[in-house]
Amino acid sequence: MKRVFALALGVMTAIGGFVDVGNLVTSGITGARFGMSLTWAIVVGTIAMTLYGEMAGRVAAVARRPVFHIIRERLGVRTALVNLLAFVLLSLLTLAAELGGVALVLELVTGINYLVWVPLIAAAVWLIVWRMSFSVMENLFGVLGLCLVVFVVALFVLPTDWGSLWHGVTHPWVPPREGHPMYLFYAVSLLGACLVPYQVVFFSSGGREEHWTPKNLTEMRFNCVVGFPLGGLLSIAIMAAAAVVLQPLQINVKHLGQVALPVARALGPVGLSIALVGFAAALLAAAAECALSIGYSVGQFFGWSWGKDRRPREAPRFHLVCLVAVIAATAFILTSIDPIAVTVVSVVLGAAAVPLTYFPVLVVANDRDYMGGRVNRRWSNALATVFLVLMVVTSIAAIPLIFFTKAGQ
Amino acid sequence: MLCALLVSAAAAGGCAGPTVTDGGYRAKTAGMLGDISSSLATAQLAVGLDLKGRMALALTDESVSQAESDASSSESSWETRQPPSDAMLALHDRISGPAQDAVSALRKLRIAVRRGDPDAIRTALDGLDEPAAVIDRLSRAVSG
Amino acid sequence: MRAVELIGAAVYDSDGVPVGAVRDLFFEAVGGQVPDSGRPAYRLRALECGAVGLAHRLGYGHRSITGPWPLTVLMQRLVQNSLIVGWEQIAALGTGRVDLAVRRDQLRWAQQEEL
Amino acid sequence: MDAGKRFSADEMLLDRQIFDADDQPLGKVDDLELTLPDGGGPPVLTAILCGPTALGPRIGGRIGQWWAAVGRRLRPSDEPYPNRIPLDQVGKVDSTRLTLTVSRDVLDADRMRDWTRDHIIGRIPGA
Repeated sequence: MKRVFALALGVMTAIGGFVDVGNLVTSGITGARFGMSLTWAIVVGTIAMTLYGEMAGRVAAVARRPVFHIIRERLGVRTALVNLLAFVLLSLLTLAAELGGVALVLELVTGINYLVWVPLIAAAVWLIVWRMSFSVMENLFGVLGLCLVVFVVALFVLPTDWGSLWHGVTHPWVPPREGHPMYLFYAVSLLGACLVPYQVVFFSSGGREEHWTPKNLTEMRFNCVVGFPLGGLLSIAIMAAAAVVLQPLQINVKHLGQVALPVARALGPVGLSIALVGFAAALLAAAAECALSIGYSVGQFFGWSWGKDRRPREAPRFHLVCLVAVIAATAFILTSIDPIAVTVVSVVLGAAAVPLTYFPVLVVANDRDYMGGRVNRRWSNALATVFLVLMVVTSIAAIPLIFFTKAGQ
Repeated sequence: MLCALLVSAAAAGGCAGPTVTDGGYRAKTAGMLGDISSSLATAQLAVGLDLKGRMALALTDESVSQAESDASSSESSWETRQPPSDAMLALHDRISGPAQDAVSALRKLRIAVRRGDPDAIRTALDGLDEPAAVIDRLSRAVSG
Repeated sequence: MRAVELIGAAVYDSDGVPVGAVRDLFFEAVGGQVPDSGRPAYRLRALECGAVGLAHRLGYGHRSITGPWPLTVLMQRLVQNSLIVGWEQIAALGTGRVDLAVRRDQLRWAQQEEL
Repeated sequence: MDAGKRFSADEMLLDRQIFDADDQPLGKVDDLELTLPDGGGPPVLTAILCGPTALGPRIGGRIGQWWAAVGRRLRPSDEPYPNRIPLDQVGKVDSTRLTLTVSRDVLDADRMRDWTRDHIIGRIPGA
């Protein structure tokens, strides 16, 4: 019974951890603008995330190496440093988006301008990093993040035409007023929202924080293979809710509140409140994970002691990096730049940076000196190679697409 | 650095660059009309749900004020553009009035929602129907 | 002497023909101790020189990497083109430059070398 | 140091995580020190070098110089030579980890950590 409970908890945290501000925003925007015709991008992104998440988790458990140890060992100092800088800048942008996202949710709850909330939320995120134990953080927010399941419930209450939704999934088409570049831009944004680099760094470093050994492999795989796809399903549900309610009204999603309107229509005040709790929990957890991932990556690159299972005195530089990251992201979002625009740009840039983090993981997952007999199987290598090629293509296309579509406007 | 640059480029993207051709101006106009009609629809949906008791917290208030500010900023940034030809000047004159009407209808709705008087809200909500229909017609004329 | 002075240094043979850059250092436990060396003492036996560093860094030179398929072929081809320079084949060590006492074709290929 | 009969720098040493005798992390192998023996013959590996003053030159360029300068400031009397851990204090080395035979507290090898702890993090309540 205890084991079943642990497994269930793990899956729930994987679901809650998968969904962040990138998924909420991109699913809402694309559902309203493109209906279900971009579902394939979430499916592809989720499969790739599951595959590479499992690899990173396996490397963390068997070789006891978190991602940035591997990156430095296998890419050498200079390439790894470039990689680290790209990762840190990108994660700062993501952190800023998550902080801004929580603040926007609180504005929806209280009616008080989000900029007032930003410093308070930043303080809360830092306190989570500073004091809260790793497992409490993961489990509490993971379970609260599950409130987002109201989107699935809403779909069953709404007059959903399942046949036409399914038709949209299986017959992807480009709406005539959008054009192909716009379609591709949002496809990349959905891929980027599923394949966020910080999530792999967090997942593998979290594995080290919880002292995984090869004994934990089954549990870890179960979390990946069940949790991540369910998280992807949640993203699809958010997209579908927008497609059912917002698309017929030709609403162009620019605010988080619009993403929640379908739930209000289906389930009224209670459902809406649950959805907003889900938003806040998922984004707050993502913000803390993002701040931690910045500390993890820098600490692992330099070989410092890092992690939440050490007292701050024992890992001073790790905590300093986390603190500075939170302050920098807060300052950035306080310039009153639109957090939704920051989110969209951050997921697309994230898609551009994905191969940097994922490629070394793939190589090491094939290295018998690290992994012994637990190297990748042939089929998972075949699949991983296909996705790697796709990620490289996406990565090359991402930045031109940002400029060409003016970041999707 | 690069990230910050890209973000600011993206944020500025909406209002950057002079429009030189008729086609460009037409596209900008269609975009502005699309923004206004999306704002009108959002406000209608949110307030309609509110009147049925399906909204909670500050969501109605926020949705309506965001709709108004989106519509008004999109309209005013469109107004700052110089129409490139006489034909486009005529287009501008045909659209400018209805677009401003839509923005002011949204403003009335926002004020009514702030005051919280159900009758005033209902009247202001009905007041969106007319501009919504006009914007919809113009939008189709411009893109078609 | 520090490893950073060797790794990345350009290597030229006795005729001044470029051989590549130093990618890796091979050590062997032989010979007497010196202060701090501990027991056994490890001596620099050879340098590995190649044109492309990436394949080495990733570990396709000596480690047992089993995949993924197209990459293994590509990387092993890159690694095969590297040469082994024995310490006794070095004529002079300069800043960022290693001059050899032998011609390029007298060097051994890396794939014939067992570690 | 015990690393078998033969090994390569890339495969076992450079950029590996260093753990002390109590299993605490103590930086990376940022560089290696080789000494030419008096009697001639090939250089002998005598120490692993770690910390900013060792890493800076490997990064190279301005960033490397700056990082090395940060490290120098934290060294006693601006000593430019990096922290060295003599090879006789290194225990088992394999391709996954490098373990020292002494505790990191004995080595005084990580002044940057101590400085951050004493001047910043230690002053925040709850540290």
